[in-house]
Amino acid sequence: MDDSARVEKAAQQVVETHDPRSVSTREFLGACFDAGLAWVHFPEGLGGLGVSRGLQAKADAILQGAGAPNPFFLNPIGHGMAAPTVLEHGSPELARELLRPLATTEHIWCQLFSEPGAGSDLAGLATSAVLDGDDWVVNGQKVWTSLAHRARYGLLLARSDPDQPKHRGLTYFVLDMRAPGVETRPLRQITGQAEFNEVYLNDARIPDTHRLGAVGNGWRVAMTTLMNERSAIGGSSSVRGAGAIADAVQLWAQRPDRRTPVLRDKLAALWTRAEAQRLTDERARRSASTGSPGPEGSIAKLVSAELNQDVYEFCMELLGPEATLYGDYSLRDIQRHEDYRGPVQQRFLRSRANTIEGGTSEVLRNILGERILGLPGDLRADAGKAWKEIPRG
Amino acid sequence: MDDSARVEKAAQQVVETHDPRSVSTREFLGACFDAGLAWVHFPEGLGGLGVSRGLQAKADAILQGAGAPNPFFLNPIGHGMAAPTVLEHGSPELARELLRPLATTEHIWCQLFSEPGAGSDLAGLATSAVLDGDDWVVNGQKVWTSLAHRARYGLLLARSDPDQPKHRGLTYFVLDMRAPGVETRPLRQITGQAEFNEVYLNDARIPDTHRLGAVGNGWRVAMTTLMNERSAIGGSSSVRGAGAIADAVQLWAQRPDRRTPVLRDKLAALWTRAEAQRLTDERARRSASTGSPGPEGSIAKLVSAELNQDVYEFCMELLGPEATLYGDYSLRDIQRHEDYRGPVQQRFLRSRANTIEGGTSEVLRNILGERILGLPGDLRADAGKAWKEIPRG
Amino acid sequence: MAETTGTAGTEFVFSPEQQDLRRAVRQFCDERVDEPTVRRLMESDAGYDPALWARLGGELGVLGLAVPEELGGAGGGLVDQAVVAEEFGAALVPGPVLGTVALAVPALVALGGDEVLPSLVEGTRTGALAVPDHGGRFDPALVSVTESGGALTGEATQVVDGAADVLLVAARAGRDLGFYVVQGGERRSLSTLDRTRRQATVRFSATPARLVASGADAERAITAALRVGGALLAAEQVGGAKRLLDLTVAYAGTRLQFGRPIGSFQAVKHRCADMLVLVEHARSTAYHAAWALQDGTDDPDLAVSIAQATCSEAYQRVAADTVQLHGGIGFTWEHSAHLYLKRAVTDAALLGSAAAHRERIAELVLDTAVASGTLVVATG
Amino acid sequence: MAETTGTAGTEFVFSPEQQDLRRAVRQFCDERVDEPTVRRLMESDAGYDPALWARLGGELGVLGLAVPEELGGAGGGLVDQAVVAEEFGAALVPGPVLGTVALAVPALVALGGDEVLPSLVEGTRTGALAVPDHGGRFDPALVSVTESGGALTGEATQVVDGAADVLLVAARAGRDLGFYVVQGGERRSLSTLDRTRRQATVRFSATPARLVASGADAERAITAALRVGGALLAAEQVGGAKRLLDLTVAYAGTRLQFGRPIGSFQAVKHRCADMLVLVEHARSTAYHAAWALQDGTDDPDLAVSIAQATCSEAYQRVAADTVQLHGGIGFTWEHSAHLYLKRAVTDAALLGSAAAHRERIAELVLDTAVASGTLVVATG
Repeated sequence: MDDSARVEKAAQQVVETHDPRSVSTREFLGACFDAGLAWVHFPEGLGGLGVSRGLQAKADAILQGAGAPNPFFLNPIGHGMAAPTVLEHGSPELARELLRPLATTEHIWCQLFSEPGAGSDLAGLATSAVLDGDDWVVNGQKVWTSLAHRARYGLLLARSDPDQPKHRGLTYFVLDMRAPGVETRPLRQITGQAEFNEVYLNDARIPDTHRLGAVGNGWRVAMTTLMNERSAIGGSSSVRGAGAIADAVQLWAQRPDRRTPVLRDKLAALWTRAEAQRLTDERARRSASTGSPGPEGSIAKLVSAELNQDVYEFCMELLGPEATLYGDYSLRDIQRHEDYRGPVQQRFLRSRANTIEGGTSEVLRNILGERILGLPGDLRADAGKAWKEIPRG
Repeated sequence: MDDSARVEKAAQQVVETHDPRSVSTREFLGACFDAGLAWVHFPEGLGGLGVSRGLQAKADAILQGAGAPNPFFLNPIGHGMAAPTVLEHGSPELARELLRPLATTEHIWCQLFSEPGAGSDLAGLATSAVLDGDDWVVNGQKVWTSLAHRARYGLLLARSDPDQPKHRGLTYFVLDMRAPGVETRPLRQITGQAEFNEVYLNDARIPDTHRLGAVGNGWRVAMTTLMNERSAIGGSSSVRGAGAIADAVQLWAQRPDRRTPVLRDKLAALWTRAEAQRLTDERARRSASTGSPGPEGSIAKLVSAELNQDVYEFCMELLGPEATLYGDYSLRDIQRHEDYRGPVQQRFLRSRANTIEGGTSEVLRNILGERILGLPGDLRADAGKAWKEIPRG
Repeated sequence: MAETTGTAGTEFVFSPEQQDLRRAVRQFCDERVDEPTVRRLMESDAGYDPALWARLGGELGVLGLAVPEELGGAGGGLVDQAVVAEEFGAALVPGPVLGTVALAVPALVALGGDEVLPSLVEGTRTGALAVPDHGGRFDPALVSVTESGGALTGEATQVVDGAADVLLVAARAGRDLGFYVVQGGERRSLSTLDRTRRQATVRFSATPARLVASGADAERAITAALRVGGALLAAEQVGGAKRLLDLTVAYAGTRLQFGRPIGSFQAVKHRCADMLVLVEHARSTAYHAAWALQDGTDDPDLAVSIAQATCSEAYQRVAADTVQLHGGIGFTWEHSAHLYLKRAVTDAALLGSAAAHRERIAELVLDTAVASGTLVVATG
Repeated sequence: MAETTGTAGTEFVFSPEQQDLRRAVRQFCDERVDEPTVRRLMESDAGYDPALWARLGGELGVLGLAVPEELGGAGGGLVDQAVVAEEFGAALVPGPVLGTVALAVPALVALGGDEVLPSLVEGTRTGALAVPDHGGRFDPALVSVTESGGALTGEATQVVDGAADVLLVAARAGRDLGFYVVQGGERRSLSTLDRTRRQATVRFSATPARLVASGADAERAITAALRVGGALLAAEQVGGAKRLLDLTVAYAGTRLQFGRPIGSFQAVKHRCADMLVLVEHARSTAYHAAWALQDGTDDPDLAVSIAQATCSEAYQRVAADTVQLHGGIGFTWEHSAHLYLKRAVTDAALLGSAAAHRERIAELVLDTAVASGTLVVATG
């Protein structure tokens, strides 16, 4: 039996024995994990079957065709970023301990990378980790932490050696978000909502067994996380006209009174750009699956962020004076998924963050220029300096 | 008699005694020079009356109202840039020798600054000047030299000391374009025309008396030239709807068959931007004349260059398939003024240089950011280094 | 509005009196309308502080600068009022700036005065204009409120500062247009994107009204008000955009990443340069409109449309760029950026979008352009 | 065109045969159509080298890759031909690429073949399509040439490659539309912006013509040809844009100013990044169109319009940026940049502008969109 048939058979067995429409999400996802369908390319016993990553789509099609929930939506950071990082850099014991409850969504995960003083310059972060016996003692402040208030574990990047150049003094940990000294506060954003959090770390202790990778090797571990983040964006489902552009087309359909030839041309241009990007994503996936990954994947984040903003600016222009109204600015936690993006005006405000979160457009253009086109790097003020000697502020 | 009345009276006398419609251009402009009306703010005897620069407009109105030619068009580099530089940095004898034939257009002038290896980085230029007795011996290659083939004199910036940091090893000369070792070749541009030249300098000799400013002080002298260049651009006449945008509006009027609502909105946006810039120029002039120069002047070059390109891109789009035709690519010298800008397609091609010549848009944005907004400079690879140690290519 | 303060004045050259006025307003705003105050008022029911408003009208006397003295104003020019609008825009002064100062007062001035005008100028009462516009221009066909027996019936939607004491209402009396002063009506306040600029929907049910003009007189006054409103709104947009530019430049000069100020990166520096161009263009067009309306030196519709088309786009772009260049912090509720972003979006949608004003410019400039036939197209 | 070369093929995945094809064409162009050759031919009367053209058709066999074998072609798919069009675009191969390969040959294939087809495929004769289009679509109302007694009369303007041996002409026979093969006609060659892509105006005066289709059949063949032409033109645009990106990146990485490569400045680097995005979008849409026409996997009109709207803008932008980032040298006749700039402008204006294709997209996507009513607008 070839790998494809193995995956297919496993998926069919799961849905036969665990009807996703009747068993609980956790039970169903546990069965998927045990059948090696959480991440088919993971080793057997750790949620996978040791087969090609490309076969995941086959499994997902069968599972979701039978009504299964998408685990990526339920535990995005855990499923998309923490799992591959734990697998690659954690001990086998740690992977065995953490992956199953992650896969079942019993444990939600969050990511503790950004700091008030370390945004684009992530490697300049200041949160300190000092070894004390078998524990690391952590102090600092993290920010832009989605799901921190619901998470059981956090992926933490901290500075273990301030005397090293900035990339070399970092160590990577799995932080128990319920540990003493971990305090989470909602961070209100311009929409009025609090989608993100600040996390304050005051002498929080992490057992050394929860370290991922070697001491001082945190940057390399973080790259695993970030590359999986980027591929998660580039790897999103690809239906023509879906996403933000669908909102604009729908609003266009709803508001014949507001249409003008100029707005019509503008919307057609936006739609075309969205389609060009969708096709580029599709092309990236196709060439990746045949083993020759092209530059297309890294473009997705840059384009989709700027396109989202342009789309919602268009919507606001289409709305005219109605764009000046708003629903409710009262601070709310975002719980119900259907409420998440809110009315058009809220989506417009939310889109302003798209070109900042997950890498600013400025940083992404540097990445495209340097890593894809091979252009020379910026002159650096911090090259080779010990982290503690680099000016910050 | 106040200064204004003095200027008015002098101008009226000139047009009474030298009817510009009957005497030769040289004779008329000579009379203007002698009457102190070439540059009213220059000293008496050197083409001026020693009065406020703002009064030039009054003189020009009377002279040109009587049919006088605009000397700036006839000898742009001489009149707008060489004259103030010679006055400020040359010896009185040199000024007396050079200014009158410059003013009469007997001597056309050109500017020898840019080199193939020194474009945006003008101060990095490599043309060498070595003192040999009372002469300087000059070797190198200059480029983008308008009017070199017709010019009697050139403003030359050359490197007299390669051991100094790049800004400090430059010296500034007046070069006799007919001297042995000065060879001018036309430089064909993408329009097919040769508006510019390359100038090759092979052991060309310049008497030390034709040096402007001290040895090693050439950069400061060049700043006088360049600031006068910029103010010549910013100080152009300001009539609503004039300039490139007039071409677009005229084409719009000529081609009702090609109009669409989308192009209509685009043209209205271009017209509005042109008008906003015209008003900004106007505002700069007004505040300059009251002694509080604002940031508005330096914006003109950046905006008008990009606007020109957008305007001619619009024209090409408006033309549709006709845009793919062209008149005549045969290499021609540009002589007749009326032919200079050619048909729309030629103007489109010519406009591509607008964002390069006289400072690229990239350099201009740096200038706006640093010199007007006070943002910090780029990190520099060449700071403090001897010129000869700076990598070039 | 032909009279001017001090020097008769070259366009774009502020008189010493105007410079003093700017300093006085700026100082007042710095001291009395700082950001904590703005945030407190923005969360309040009324959205502004009536006592503070009365000080602006009384003590400072800046709510009716272009109102002739005989009508209870300062007897200055529109440029004076534009200077104040710019400073109010920079500080995001909460209160009926647009409804009262930029629309109701100019409308009453255009009518030659009214008994309520002095109180609006003094800031003891507030006013708003309940008139439907189409892209910033009055369109009588859109008037749906009707008059009968000295009372109005119908609904005016999204009236800026519609909770005001005094409403100036366009209504239809049979086939005639009437312009009315109304104090009643049911006001339903709306939750606005910009909480420092309120709106209300007003419902009239046989609400008593006082006729102040009809027919062409009414239309003329409304048109004049919308023009002045457009010019003052443009000045406000300049004030907001300039404040954001200053904020962003200051941040870019001090925020360090990669061991250097982010403003030393060309990606940041060049975006700031583009913001500067936007602000300078906005300033030129806004003050040109104010000067042109004051001195009658340009087609008033064209001058206002140039200003509105330019300033609406500039302020929105600058506000968006401000959020971007501040990074994450610029996306937080605590940072100032969003207050201005919301004002920018609101201002752009009020009194005609940039696109609507470009259409007006096209009518005035392109539809009258005649082919002079000298531009050559190569034909191969 | 339902047959494909080698592997039935996932969209966007080139078969080994297609990769070989690309290498072979690129090598031929490098060796035989280098820039000095292009410049020499561009200055020549004919604008191309018939012997070289015959080698492309004969030895290399790349002028009729999507022509079924029984009609004298290679029996491949349109994607094969698109690969060749991309390489031709990268090298600016002079000759009737657009007229013959992208338009005339597909028209004859759509007709089920013709006696002149093999010679066009072999490169021993050249062809062109003398059919008026409106924004890239055939519009029978624009046909002005008339047929009478087996001969044509009238004028076809700006025919791309209009000096070709064989013209395929749309003409009106009474009230019917006819599609004709013509070898005569007076050809007036035009001075084109892009001297590597020639045009001519063709005048017929009772010129003998052979009818190959009429009515709906004629219209169908012409429409098919314009679609294929649009897809192949898009592939050509990709080739040119990609070549310019490579050129610019190489220059930015080696040209030193201020003691460092200009590509280390963000202003340059970020513009290169934007060029990359344009090129990648162009590539995706162009090959999607080719694959969709080949395999029938998408609405052909929509796929072609997406490609043309994207590629026309991308190539023009990339060409303009190439001049800019090269600075003065990029503005000289000696540098390659202008050759591509002129091709980019020309390609954008032929077979429908980007705006015309966006209008087509709007018809296909927006006019059919139905309000599903779930998107909420806050109403305050």
